[in-house]
Amino acid sequence: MAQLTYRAAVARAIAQEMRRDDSVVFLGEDVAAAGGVFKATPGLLDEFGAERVRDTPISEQAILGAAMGAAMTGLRPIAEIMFADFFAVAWDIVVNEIAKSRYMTNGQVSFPLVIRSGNGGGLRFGAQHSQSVENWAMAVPGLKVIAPSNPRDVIGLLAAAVRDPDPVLFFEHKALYAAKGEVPDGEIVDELGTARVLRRGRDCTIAALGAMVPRALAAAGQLSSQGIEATVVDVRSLVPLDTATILETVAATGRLFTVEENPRLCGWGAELASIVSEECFHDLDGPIVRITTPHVPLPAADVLEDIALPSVARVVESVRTAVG
Amino acid sequence: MAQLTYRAAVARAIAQEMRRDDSVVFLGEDVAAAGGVFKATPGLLDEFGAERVRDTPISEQAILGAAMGAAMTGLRPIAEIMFADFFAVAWDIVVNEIAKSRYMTNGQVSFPLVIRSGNGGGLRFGAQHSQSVENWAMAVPGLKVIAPSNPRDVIGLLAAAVRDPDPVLFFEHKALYAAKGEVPDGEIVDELGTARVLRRGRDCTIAALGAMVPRALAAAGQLSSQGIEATVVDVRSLVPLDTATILETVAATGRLFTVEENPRLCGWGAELASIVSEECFHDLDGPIVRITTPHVPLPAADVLEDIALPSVARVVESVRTAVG
Amino acid sequence: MTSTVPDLPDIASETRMELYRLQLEMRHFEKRAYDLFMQSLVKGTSHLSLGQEAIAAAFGVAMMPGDWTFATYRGHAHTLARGVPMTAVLAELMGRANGLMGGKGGSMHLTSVEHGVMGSYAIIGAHLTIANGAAWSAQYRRSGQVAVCFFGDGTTNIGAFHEAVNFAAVWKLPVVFVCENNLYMEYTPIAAVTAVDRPAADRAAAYGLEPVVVDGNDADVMYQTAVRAVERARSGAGPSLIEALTYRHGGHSRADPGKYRPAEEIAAWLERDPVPLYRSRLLSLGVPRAELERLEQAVAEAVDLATEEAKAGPPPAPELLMSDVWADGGSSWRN
Amino acid sequence: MTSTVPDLPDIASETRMELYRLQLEMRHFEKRAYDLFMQSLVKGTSHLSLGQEAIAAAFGVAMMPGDWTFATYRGHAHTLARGVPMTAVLAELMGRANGLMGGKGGSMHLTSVEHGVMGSYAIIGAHLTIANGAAWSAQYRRSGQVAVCFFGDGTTNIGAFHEAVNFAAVWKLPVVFVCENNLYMEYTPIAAVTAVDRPAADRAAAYGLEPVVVDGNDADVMYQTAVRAVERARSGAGPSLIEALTYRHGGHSRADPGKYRPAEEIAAWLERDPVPLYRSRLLSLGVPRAELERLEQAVAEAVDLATEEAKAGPPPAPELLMSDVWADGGSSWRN
Ligand SMILES: Cc1ncc(C[n+]2csc(CCOP(=O)(O)OP(=O)(O)O)c2C)c(N)n1
Ligand SMILES: Cc1ncc(C[n+]2csc(CCOP(=O)(O)OP(=O)(O)O)c2C)c(N)n1
Ligand SMILES: [Mg+2]
Ligand SMILES: [Mg+2]
Repeated sequence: MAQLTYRAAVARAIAQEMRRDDSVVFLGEDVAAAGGVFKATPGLLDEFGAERVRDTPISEQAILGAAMGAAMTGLRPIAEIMFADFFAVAWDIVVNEIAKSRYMTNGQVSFPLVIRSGNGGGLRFGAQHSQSVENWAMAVPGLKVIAPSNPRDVIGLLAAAVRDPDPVLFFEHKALYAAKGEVPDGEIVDELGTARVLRRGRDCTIAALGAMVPRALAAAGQLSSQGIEATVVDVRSLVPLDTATILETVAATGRLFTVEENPRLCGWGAELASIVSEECFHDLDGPIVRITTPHVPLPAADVLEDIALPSVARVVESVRTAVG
Repeated sequence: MAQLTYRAAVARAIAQEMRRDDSVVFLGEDVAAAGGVFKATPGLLDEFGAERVRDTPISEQAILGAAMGAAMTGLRPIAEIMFADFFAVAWDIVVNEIAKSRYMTNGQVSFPLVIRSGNGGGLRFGAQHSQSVENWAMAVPGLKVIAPSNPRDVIGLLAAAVRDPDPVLFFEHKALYAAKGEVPDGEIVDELGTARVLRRGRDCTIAALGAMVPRALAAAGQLSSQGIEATVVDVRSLVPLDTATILETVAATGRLFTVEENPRLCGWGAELASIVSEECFHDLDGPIVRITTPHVPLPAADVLEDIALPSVARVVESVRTAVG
Repeated sequence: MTSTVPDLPDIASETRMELYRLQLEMRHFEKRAYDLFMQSLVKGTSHLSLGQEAIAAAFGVAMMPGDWTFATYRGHAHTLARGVPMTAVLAELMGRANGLMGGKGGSMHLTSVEHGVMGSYAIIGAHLTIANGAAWSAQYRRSGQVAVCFFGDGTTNIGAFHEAVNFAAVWKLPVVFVCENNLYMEYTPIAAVTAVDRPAADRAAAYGLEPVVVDGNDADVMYQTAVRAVERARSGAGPSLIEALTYRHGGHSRADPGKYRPAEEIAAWLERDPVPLYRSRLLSLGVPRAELERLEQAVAEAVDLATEEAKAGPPPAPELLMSDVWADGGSSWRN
Repeated sequence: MTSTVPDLPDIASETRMELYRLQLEMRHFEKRAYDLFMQSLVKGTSHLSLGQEAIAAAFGVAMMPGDWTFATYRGHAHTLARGVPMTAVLAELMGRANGLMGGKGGSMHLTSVEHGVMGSYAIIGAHLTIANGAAWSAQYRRSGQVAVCFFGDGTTNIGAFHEAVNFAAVWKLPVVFVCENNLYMEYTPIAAVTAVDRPAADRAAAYGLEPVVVDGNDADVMYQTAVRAVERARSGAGPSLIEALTYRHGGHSRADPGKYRPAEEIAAWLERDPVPLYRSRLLSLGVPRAELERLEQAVAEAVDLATEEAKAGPPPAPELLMSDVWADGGSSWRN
């Protein structure tokens, strides 16, 4: 057991998988010699060499196309898209090619690849470097979508993603890179498609993702001291979605709150709300409440960004108003 | 009053606006000399000349970038993205630049531009030429999103989009291009952000978009003969969303069904369901049911595509099971 | 256009016969596809290679088993070139269960991994980057495989083209980029939208590559060009970018009668139709007319047979709709 | 590197003084931005032009009112070059209400339409296509305006670069593309990821353009190059693609100490620091040292004053969060 940062967990996960399997290769901008602009991948070039850990030009389409072509011909590439906002410059490769090609070919080709990316806001980077775009990916059939909230999950879920035979978009949260957590020694492999119940409470379920998980937990702590007991679910995996765990908790509490960093419309919270309102309708004791960033681009100034993203106070307030 | 096809309505709308305003220009691949691959824009080059109606290289980023730059410096461009699936190759320009730049600049720049595109399936074009991607756009703050279901709305809403000071993504449905409808003579200008109630019935609300609107109407007809009276709403405008009209009908009927062509997860149906389940919770008599294409890429074969997209029969069946 | 005099050792006569056979097969196949379209048996859209057969045929012969083809929506010929059975391709066009992909992909996405056909891609540009990935895999595994990627003149103006060719050059990947310059994107002449005369060759230097312009309607020239480029890739010398000049006889796709093209232009290119041109070449090289006629007859019959077999296929089973999104064979996105 | 001997009529002495003044302002400003960063008064990130000032200054002087600048995240200098007040820029970096965009954009998105600064763009490549649009608008309206678009060496490898330059050439747009080749993308040497030596100039021919490589650290050379390109655009002769060789003195962004660069390389380029270089030039041309010192003093004081004014700004009002998504000033997506 050791204290590890979220960013160090990334490098450890990649190293764990590269040691195990020669077909795992890693490419991206500034990831090799420089160890990544978020310093999440130092040491990999030294350990695995320039054939397996490769710096690329600023050519996101070429990066993801290379990952795709390599995956369909026997490798298991991990590609980095530096900031998740940059998925937009290579979205075609992701949604039209990687996501659809197994289906279109009637299963002739496999895409065991991972695209990891720095997602989310809170660092005052402004509208083009702060987006949470996991919902873009969730809306497209053929992509698995993962977003870990802590160092241990980074390792376990990234390892599982690398071993998965399907394409996985792995959303690391930029604001969590410096966060520390306890991580067991030795190999860690988790399971995609599993949510984690972090806390049980009878009054409501709060489902959160990525950097919103610590906020949801903090909110649950405060609510508890005000007499409201919340179940907190770390969704972790948007596709596959662990509906069983989530529906079970909602059936028990009768209330659902989602805490989403993505802008309001058509996020995973909406999907969850729709599933629950269709399938748990009679278990619900009150409206489902989505706590989201408003439907605006993100501002750069700290004071504005802080009121944009769901805060602990906003979660507490929303739950108390609805449940209290 | 004349019978007009949906495709002819496109050309009429553009001509109407170009006659009125010299700053309206039009660009895209094969749109000028050839009149568009869907034959939706013939005659415009002849009438307005090669300075205003321009063929471009296969360079979607350059097309949309040009539209953006022109819009911020005094023109009102209409750009065509031939198939909506191709938005993916220029998604950065749409979501990171066009959608955010007014906000980031604190309102210094305006983007009075329209991007029109052939959206949707049913023509056996396979997974890369059949997608309904209006939900991709809806998920991004800063874009207005329109999808007309008939020739009259094509004219009225496209004219309104051209006159609107904000960027509008205008999703024409490929399977409707040949559809005919009555269209009044003279100038037609409609209003963005308005849904249309096409039929009133006490038992449920069916909300549909684009090519699903005629199907929803046909289903309502069949349901009526089985004693179930449905209100049918043509959503028309996803952003701005006419929640007032929709919520009003759901309050009256107590049941909501959405009929979506996009794949299941995180579509506009999920957004609507979430809004209704949050804001109309106590008006609801039963679960909200989303009728969607399953969360798979679209197959090419006719028999498969036909069972993929929501059909009249599926709508009838879903409503009857839930309400009947 | 470079000379049609081959500057490599002469081509073996069996190789020439195979080049002719493939061109014939493509020619008959594409005409049949067109007819079936007219009978509404092929749905959706389809993009024929009529007039461009020499290019795909040449690479089909020059490539080795294990090499990879990356094609476009205009990919029937390139698929057949690798030995994929006509029945499966026709059936795919017709959306039948016996189609190459069970009807799920359609005309624009022909794929047969077994034959090294790693897909046909319908969104301009993407597959150049994907071909790089396969080439990277070959390079990393030292497998000696080569990826060949076909695309059109219009494709040279999209961003992915630029990213892919630079990337391939920097990584010295074993990939061959083949631009079939048929003078038009869909309906727009390439010259109207391109800053240089030779959309591929005039860009080669931007990636440190040699400009290569060849007569795409001469199967011998194409074959020798293909051999050289494939060999270069296999030897580790890196990518090539080839511009093959050619012409499509019909419109861009089913929907297009191709009326935007001057009659003289069409006439001039029909004069240079690769199939009769190659037939004359073979005759002049002494191949007996009867041998050619036997081959022509055999190919025509094979296409007829394939048509009947394809037509006999049932529609795909409804279960296919929900299959093979994931490697487990299913499509479930939830538990 | 081309000769530093100007081949245009000599530069007027007031012009030279303005070139110097702008470079000084940029130099002092960027150093101050760095200090404020270190004091955590500038949040987020920022990318400085220290060492690259001659390029932005030259265009600032060569451009006319009404011309448009399109800059990158490394855009402080290019913004100041058009006369945007330092206070507003510094305040924007600090996220204050008196910032150029009220704090909503931040360091990477500086925009001042009033000064022709049509935005700073933080995702590589996009703004080349957007600059085309402005140029198209000028061409269509026959306004005589010119768009100038700045970007780095690394940007030449992304798809949008290729699409934009081809598009501009085909449409003969009044746009000037200025590649500031500072030898690195973020931390990776450009040579490691680019198939040609000159990432912009060696690609010019791919768009039918002349290769132009200039000493980006010599403000006179840059100025004359800028005048020529801007004039060419204004006259209707179409776009230019300029590669200006330069070097950034610091790391890529705040987070980067720039350790990946060889000490000798840094030393050699510090020898060629454009600001002292230009000072020597002015002295050798007979400008009195006292005049330069007065100017230097004035600029230093102006930066101090701007810093104080910027710091005095309040934080943005919370209402700004929900404003100006739409032209009506609001952000409502529903009725
Ligand atoms: C990104 C993208 N834009 C537009 C299209 C529509 N489209 C299909 S084929 C084609 C023309 C391609 O021209 P070229 O590369 O010359 O190939 P050819 O069809 O002539 O073989 C276009 C524009 C597309 N499929 N993808
Ligand atoms: C599409 C995209 N990919 C990656 C980045 C991250 N990034 C920001 S600046 C930069 C380097 C750009 O290099 P260059 O064009 O040489 O400009 P310079 O920073 O040297 O001025 C990179 C890779 C980005 N902003 N956008
Ligand atoms: Mg072509
Ligand atoms: Mg650089």
